[in-house]
Amino acid sequence: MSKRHVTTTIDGESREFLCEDEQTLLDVLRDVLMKTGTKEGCGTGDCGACSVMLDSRLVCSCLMLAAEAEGRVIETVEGMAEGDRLHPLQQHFLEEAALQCGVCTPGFLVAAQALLARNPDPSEREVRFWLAGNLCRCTGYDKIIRAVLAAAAEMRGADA
Amino acid sequence: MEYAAPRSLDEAIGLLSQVGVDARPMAGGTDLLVQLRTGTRRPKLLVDLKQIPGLCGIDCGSQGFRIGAAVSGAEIGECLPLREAWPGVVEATELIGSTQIQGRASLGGNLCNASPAADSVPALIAAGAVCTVIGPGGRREVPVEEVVRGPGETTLSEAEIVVDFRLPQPQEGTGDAYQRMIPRTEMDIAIVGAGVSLRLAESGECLACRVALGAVAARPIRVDAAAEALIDRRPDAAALGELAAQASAAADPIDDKRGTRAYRSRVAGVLARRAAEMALRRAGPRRVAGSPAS
Amino acid sequence: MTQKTRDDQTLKWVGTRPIRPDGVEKVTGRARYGADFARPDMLWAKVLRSPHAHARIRSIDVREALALDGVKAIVTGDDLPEIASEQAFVGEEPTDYRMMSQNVLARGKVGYVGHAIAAVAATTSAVAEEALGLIEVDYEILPHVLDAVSAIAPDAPLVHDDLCDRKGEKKAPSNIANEVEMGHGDPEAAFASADFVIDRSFTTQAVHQGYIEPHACLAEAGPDGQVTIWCSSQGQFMIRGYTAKLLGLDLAQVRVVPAEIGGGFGGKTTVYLEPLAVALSQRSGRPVKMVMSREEVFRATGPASASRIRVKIGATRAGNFVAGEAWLDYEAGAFPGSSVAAGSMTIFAPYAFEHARSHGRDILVNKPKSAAYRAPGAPMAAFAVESVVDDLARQLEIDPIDLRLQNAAQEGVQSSFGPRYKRIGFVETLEAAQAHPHYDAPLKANQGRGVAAGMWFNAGLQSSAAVMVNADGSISVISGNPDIGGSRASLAMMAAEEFGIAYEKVGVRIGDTASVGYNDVTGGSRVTLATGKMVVEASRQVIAQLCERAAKVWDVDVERVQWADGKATVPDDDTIKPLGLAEIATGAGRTGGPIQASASGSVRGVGMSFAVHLCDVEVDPETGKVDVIRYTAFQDAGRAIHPSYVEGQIQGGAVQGIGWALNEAYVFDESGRLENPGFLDYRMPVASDLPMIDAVIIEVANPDHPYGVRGVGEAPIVPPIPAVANAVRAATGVRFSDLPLSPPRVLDALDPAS
Amino acid sequence: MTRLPERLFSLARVFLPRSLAPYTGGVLEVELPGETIRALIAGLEAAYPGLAEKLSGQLAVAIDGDIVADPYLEVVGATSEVHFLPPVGGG
Repeated sequence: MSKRHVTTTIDGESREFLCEDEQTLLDVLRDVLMKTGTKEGCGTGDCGACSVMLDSRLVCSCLMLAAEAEGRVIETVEGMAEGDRLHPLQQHFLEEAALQCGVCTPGFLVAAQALLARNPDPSEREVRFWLAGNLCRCTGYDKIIRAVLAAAAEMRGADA
Repeated sequence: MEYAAPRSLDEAIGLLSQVGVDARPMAGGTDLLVQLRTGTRRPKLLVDLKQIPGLCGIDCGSQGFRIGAAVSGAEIGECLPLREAWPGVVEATELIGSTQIQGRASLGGNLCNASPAADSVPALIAAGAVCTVIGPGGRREVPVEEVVRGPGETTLSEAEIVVDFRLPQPQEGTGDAYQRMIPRTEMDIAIVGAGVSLRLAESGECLACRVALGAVAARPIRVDAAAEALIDRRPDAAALGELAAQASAAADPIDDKRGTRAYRSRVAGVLARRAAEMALRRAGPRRVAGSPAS
Repeated sequence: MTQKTRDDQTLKWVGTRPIRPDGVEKVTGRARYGADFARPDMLWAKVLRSPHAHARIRSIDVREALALDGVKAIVTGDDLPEIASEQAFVGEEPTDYRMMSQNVLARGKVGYVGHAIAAVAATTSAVAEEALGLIEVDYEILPHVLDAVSAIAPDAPLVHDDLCDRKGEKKAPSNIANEVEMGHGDPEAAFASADFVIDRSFTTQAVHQGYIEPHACLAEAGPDGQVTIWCSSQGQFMIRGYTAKLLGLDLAQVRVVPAEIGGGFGGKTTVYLEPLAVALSQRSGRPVKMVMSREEVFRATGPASASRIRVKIGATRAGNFVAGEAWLDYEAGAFPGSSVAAGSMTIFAPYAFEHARSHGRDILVNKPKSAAYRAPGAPMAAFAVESVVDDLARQLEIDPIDLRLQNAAQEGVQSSFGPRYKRIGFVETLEAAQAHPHYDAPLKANQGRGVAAGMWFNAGLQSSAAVMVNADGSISVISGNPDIGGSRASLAMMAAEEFGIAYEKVGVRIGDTASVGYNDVTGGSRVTLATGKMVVEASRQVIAQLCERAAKVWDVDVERVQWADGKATVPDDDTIKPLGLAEIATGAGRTGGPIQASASGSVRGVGMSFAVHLCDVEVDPETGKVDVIRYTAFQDAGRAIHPSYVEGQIQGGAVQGIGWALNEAYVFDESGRLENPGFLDYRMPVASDLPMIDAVIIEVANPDHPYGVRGVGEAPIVPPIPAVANAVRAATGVRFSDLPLSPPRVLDALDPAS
Repeated sequence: MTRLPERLFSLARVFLPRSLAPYTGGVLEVELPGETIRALIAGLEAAYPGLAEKLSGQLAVAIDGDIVADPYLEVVGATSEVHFLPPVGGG
């Protein structure tokens, strides 16, 4: 069977790719488009390392076929910074030492960005439950939660 | 495996009929793609239902609610009128997986995946939800509790699709709730789930009650004996105790990696009681429109 | 929160919290991990794994698989060289190269469900997967044994019929692969003089390290025999050494390029895929990429051992520990080498015993070969001993921290594993916990507080580092240890401190095996400590050279030159203008050429780190669910170079321990098949399960390190299990002796009648 | 007159792993002359033939409380306490 042609927008660029029908969006991002910033931790939607935004909705790219991306807008961690300027979440992850090995970080950043877009002033509890689908084995989450709360505060300040 | 994204119900049913057992309808795909990866299902054709207008969107009317079977949990959670009317259903739906899963997972998929532990199903059964099923043989209305036959198996015929779910506008004095037991706070499959919907009279007497349990039998079950412990009574501690005992007695679970038979039976009663208590708080004293659900 | 015990006004960087050098790459998705590499014309390889726990392989027929379009090479056990028995040192878990080779690819017999049997390289991963289904393996199924108790029964099936011990000696056939015994005095006699003796047994289940990044590698074997491997691991030199050994290659033929590592916790201190990828690349002539699925990670890579531990402690009425004795049985898995020796060493280590003895046994079962996991062997031992200490405190009606203080190990005390302690900070750590507001905070109904202690060694081992002065005065440091949790930052800070320059002027790179001297693995809490020591040493050599160059420029005696604040000066002559690093570097060509130094050594002077944790839980009496509601972890870090990453180690270790205590466990069915090989049912803690983890750093300097560092990575996983269990005991009145403290187990214990 | 090195009169106290008791007739503590671990092992071998090979599997020693991996040539102080230990690595 010949491959499927998909037209989509990824991190602000229109992208076309060829894929097999059974390939997930994650497979295509990493192995076809070589956008390896999005990580695979489990392939079954249990770790959140592959989190991306699909038409402004947070999803696991491992639980979505690449074919479903036709005509959709996808945002990954690779599009978060504006040129050299890090997103406040990225900056606070660094300042709070919210990453150790860093492999879960792309997923956490995308998920946290989705949270702050929806709720600019989340409580600690809201952050914890929103991010429950992102596993981190290094940090015990403490510094991640602090980084998200600090970024939220900064972003609220910037908006004011 | 091939993927198809039909734009109409007719087209979808046509594809499903044509390919037969090797075709599989897909809504959010959050269970199905895992099954593909682990090899537990190997369909030749995946029929994506999310492009079909009839399976999308939520309609809120004076007669009640129509929830498209492919609507994501996140959209359901954002529908304030639905949350106001049926907080238990919405909360149960929101318990399906992570925020990421919520971006995709649907009521149709949660039901038709036919897991005994599906979170939304006991809540929907308790709320009296009915689904619209359309297939080559036409259209029929099926109460949610009649859809699941056993683990991974439904009563739907070949090429039949669950199109939407219908819930009435709740009558005055109605409250519903869903409680589940998982070892963590998130990301687990329910060891036990309990949905309760009930209606109180002005006097405080319970006029109607439906209780449903998940993960304690081969499929989600409605437990009328537990409901009857409250109906036509004041829902006092004794009545709630009876409800719990009946729920435990009705449970017929298995031992597995997630929990033991004894544990599930016992906790089924605890959760049914807790769900009933929450439903009671929501039902009365009469809620003021717009007040936040507890 | 940091409690400084030393006041060092002169330090500019040590103790501060700069942003890690590799940070931007890691928050933008640009950092490359094990699975992020690709080469033109690359093949994908997959592994066929045993469906049986124990079986003889009669034959493997790969003909049909090889004939499949797109399949380029297949290897089975027959294709790897036969390896002589020779001891290998794998993290905490001593093993043998012959066994390691058999674990990488089965020969003749499979020992567990998931054991690798063959590997296929094909043009796509889908074709490789399809080819696995075409390989025919003829098995003779053998009876299997799944737990330590059955394994040592007289009629137990033998996991190895040709068991060799570590020195390659033939032993009488049994599943006991090794025995250790240590201690001093005569506990048996001493128990008679105790007023109270508690004797209790505990069990724990196998748990996985749970790193988020699955094992992955890319290997390319050239026609000239040169091999390059890109992979993530806890040591590029370890990967090179083991791969070369298992394939019969010269070390110089193999270059391993370290990827960023997505977590290891001890689990990436051995090889699984790399020898297979190289063998497939040699056969196909093309680069070969391999990535494990999460299911494969659970089924086939090392968990920490399941254990059975009996602990007996005798104390006087006044609360003095008289004697302690412990019996530890750890499941090694299908090959020898559990962490039982370390468990036996650490079990009584926090306390001063006149009479102490521990007996450890390494027991073979038909499960995956166990691997090192953060403070290997110690957490389960601590669960046992700290539970008993907690019970003693209750029985004696002594505050549990007072009881520990009364018996705490300190400088000069003979440890239960042999040597006398040098300066350690256990007493200070206990005192900090006792003084903390958490210790006296009120509790509500169904809540309880637990306290527990633990210790872990630091490993010194072998380290190398190179330090180079660049023409613009910036400094490049090359380390040979993968940065698993911020060690680039701590190495850069120590170098900046030595040179007296800005932290940002120091670049740290992790070198491949051809660009820096040999380093043992990133493990044993050793990188900041041991490799840091080499960075300091190399920096000091470079500074000596800088002073010499300045002396040449000035034409003064080098003895008169001093280095301070990034400049060479002549303190006794203020007419000589100081020369900055950049000035000396720019003119280096004139004064003798490039300025650089490297340092290598077997690092001595390692410290030990002690930790004390306070845990509050709330138990739901109707469901048995335990929630951790407050947690404070105290640890002696010697000196926290970068306190944020020290806190991070403490917090992460605490949470891994909490997961181990509450829900994590391998669940096997009767056939030996793991029933929960995924994150869904393995149940590691998620963000909403936890409170903030308050980390309190105590600094009792390690006198043998230039900055007083003690390795901190591992000790924090030692106390959490007993801290949780003691808190549950306080909340419920029930002493739990078996892990995990899952809701069904807890509810059953609270009300067994139901 | 040549002064004898002080070392000739001093002995290291060597503690053996309990598992080696069968090879030493139950002796677990030995006082021996020797400036390095190698010399101590040679002394042990002389007293208990076969013991050197047993000790080669012990990869670590503690010399006065300082744990050293692969210590064969490590220098032993005049009155050092030397413990043979199982190897300690870590995760």
